[in-house]
Amino acid sequence: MSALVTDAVSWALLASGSLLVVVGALGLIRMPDFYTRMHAAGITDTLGADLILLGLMVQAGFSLVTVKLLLIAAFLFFTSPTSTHAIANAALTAGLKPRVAERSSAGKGSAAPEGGEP
Amino acid sequence: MGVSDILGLFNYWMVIILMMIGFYTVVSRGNLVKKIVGLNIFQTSVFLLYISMGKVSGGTAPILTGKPEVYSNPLPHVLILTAIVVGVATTALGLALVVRIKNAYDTIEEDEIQAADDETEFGDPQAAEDHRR
Amino acid sequence: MSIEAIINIALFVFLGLTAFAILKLRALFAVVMLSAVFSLVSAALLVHLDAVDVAFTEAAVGAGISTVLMLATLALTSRHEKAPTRSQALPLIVVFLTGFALVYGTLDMPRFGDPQAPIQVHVAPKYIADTQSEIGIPNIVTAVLASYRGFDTLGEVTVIFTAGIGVLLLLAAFIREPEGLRVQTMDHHLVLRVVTKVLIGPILLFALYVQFHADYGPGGGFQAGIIFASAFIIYALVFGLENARKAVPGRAVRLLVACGVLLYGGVGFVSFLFGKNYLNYSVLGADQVAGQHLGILLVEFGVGLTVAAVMVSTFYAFAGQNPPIGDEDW
Amino acid sequence: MFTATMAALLAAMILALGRLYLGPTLYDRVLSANSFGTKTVLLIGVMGFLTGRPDFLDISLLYALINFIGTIAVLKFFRYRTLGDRVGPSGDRQ
Repeated sequence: MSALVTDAVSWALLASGSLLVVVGALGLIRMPDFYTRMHAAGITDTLGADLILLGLMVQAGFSLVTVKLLLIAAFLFFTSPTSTHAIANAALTAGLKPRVAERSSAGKGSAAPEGGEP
Repeated sequence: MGVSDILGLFNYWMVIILMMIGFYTVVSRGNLVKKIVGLNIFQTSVFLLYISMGKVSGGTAPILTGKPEVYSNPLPHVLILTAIVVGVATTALGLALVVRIKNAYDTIEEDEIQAADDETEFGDPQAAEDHRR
Repeated sequence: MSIEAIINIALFVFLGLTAFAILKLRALFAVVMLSAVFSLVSAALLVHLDAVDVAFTEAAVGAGISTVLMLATLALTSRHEKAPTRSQALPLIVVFLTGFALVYGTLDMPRFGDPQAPIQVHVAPKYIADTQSEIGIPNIVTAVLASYRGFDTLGEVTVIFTAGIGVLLLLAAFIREPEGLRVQTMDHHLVLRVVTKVLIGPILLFALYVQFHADYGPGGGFQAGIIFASAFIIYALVFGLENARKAVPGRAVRLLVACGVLLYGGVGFVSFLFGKNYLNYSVLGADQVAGQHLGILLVEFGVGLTVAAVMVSTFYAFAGQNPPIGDEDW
Repeated sequence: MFTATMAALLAAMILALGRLYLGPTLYDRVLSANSFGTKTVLLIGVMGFLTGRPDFLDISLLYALINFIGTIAVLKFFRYRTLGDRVGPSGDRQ
């Protein structure tokens, strides 16, 4: 019985984590400009990764494997938002403008990426 | 040739494709950094060839578990493990050479380096062209 | 088709796509990013093919050091590749001919995973069967690396040592200090500084774990050395090269490059003195297994020392090159 | 279930790879390379469970720790055009 419960819990966690990861990746490819893409990839990646790792932890039970998974989750929890923050900061200081709706910005064409590569 | 043959040789074919992409990058691109990246692709394909050959189907990693198991061949692992670190050390050496070439020639494109060499040796590119004929 | 076969195919296709993208793109920065991804995928593939020790090494190299070195080179040279001027036909023909010859050659090869393939029936069964009784450690790869084929590994360490000296000779003598440049570190990045400070401790601890746990799990001197170096490199990146040089002076690192090789060679020499063959560790302890344990520990430590020192001094040499990239190359 | 997670991760990886190839700005490339790294961490973890020998998480742990270095190096490179300390007058982009 309890095996069934742990399986159900871990499957639910894995499924929601996988869903988030896929949705984030879709956002990464479909969103219109850099900042929205970062929004899609950065946030869902952190939560999705931790959910998947949590699902694996439930599956592993109490063992060294769980400790390692916990460490991975902890490090991802710190480094992933930090890198996203650092990338956003770098893009902003380099002068990459977020794309905004037409009516709120007087000057059109602000979507042109300045820091872009030829 | 059946499906099992194709699956059984798929790894080797992919290794060859990777190897050829790396090879083509090295011979056709003039940029020295790109050449080194191509060389790294070539190198990785060789690593994968060795490791693919060492894999036993149904096997597991060669770390003894105490239970009777089938283990994959540890020997290619040893060779490739050291090769990777040697590879990064030699890549560093190659990159250092690229940096020095940039200092000396102010370019890292093969054609321009060749042209600069011709100019110092023969005076002008046309003379070098004649000399080669 | 089993799930294993599907993962295998998927990862190989990823590798192919990445390699093709590297060939096509001319922005060298994108090429460097793609080569980092290439190495990530190949590490996943190596885990899948049971080569966990190799995957560990590839992971340690690909995630940090090689990207950093490539970027350092781009910072000193150029960021764009010029369009090819020559005809591409001849290289293409050569590549296709070679490729077809190699594919023809594979048709006679034993099929993937065949347990009766020649490679599986010669030396490997002996190593797998005897490691437990002769060396007494579970990780066969470490046993073969450090003990059975210790000579090979000594050779590899010497190659790394030589490559490190080569880099230093090429670059260290040419550090130029032009006037009018100002010191710039990532001082304003508070988040980055704090997170880096938190991370460096665990990275060093993990490197020690990898170094000394190699008898029981994947790991060893090669991997640990690179992880150690990564910790120092991340410090130098965020807190500045000057501060890193204060913490780990360049002279000390250069000394350690030689010390590692010396330790490895010295262990072999000690077994000489006991009247055994070079690098036969059995005489180092009370019995064979204890001697092997001690020998492997010392040798792996020597490897780790050399690898870490070579990587750190290589990074110092690259990052210490001063002329920043010119505007026309940016 | 591990199979489904694996499929999701592989799909996400190919999408990230697409963004890495397409660009268009270099920050997009850094972002997708970083996201690709996270997915590889998960892939290696799930792969261990799939093959029933999950004691090789050390590799994932290693990625989780040092995937960060690449990102920092890239950002430093773009901000200061060097990985060392000194920045020339032309390299100051603030």
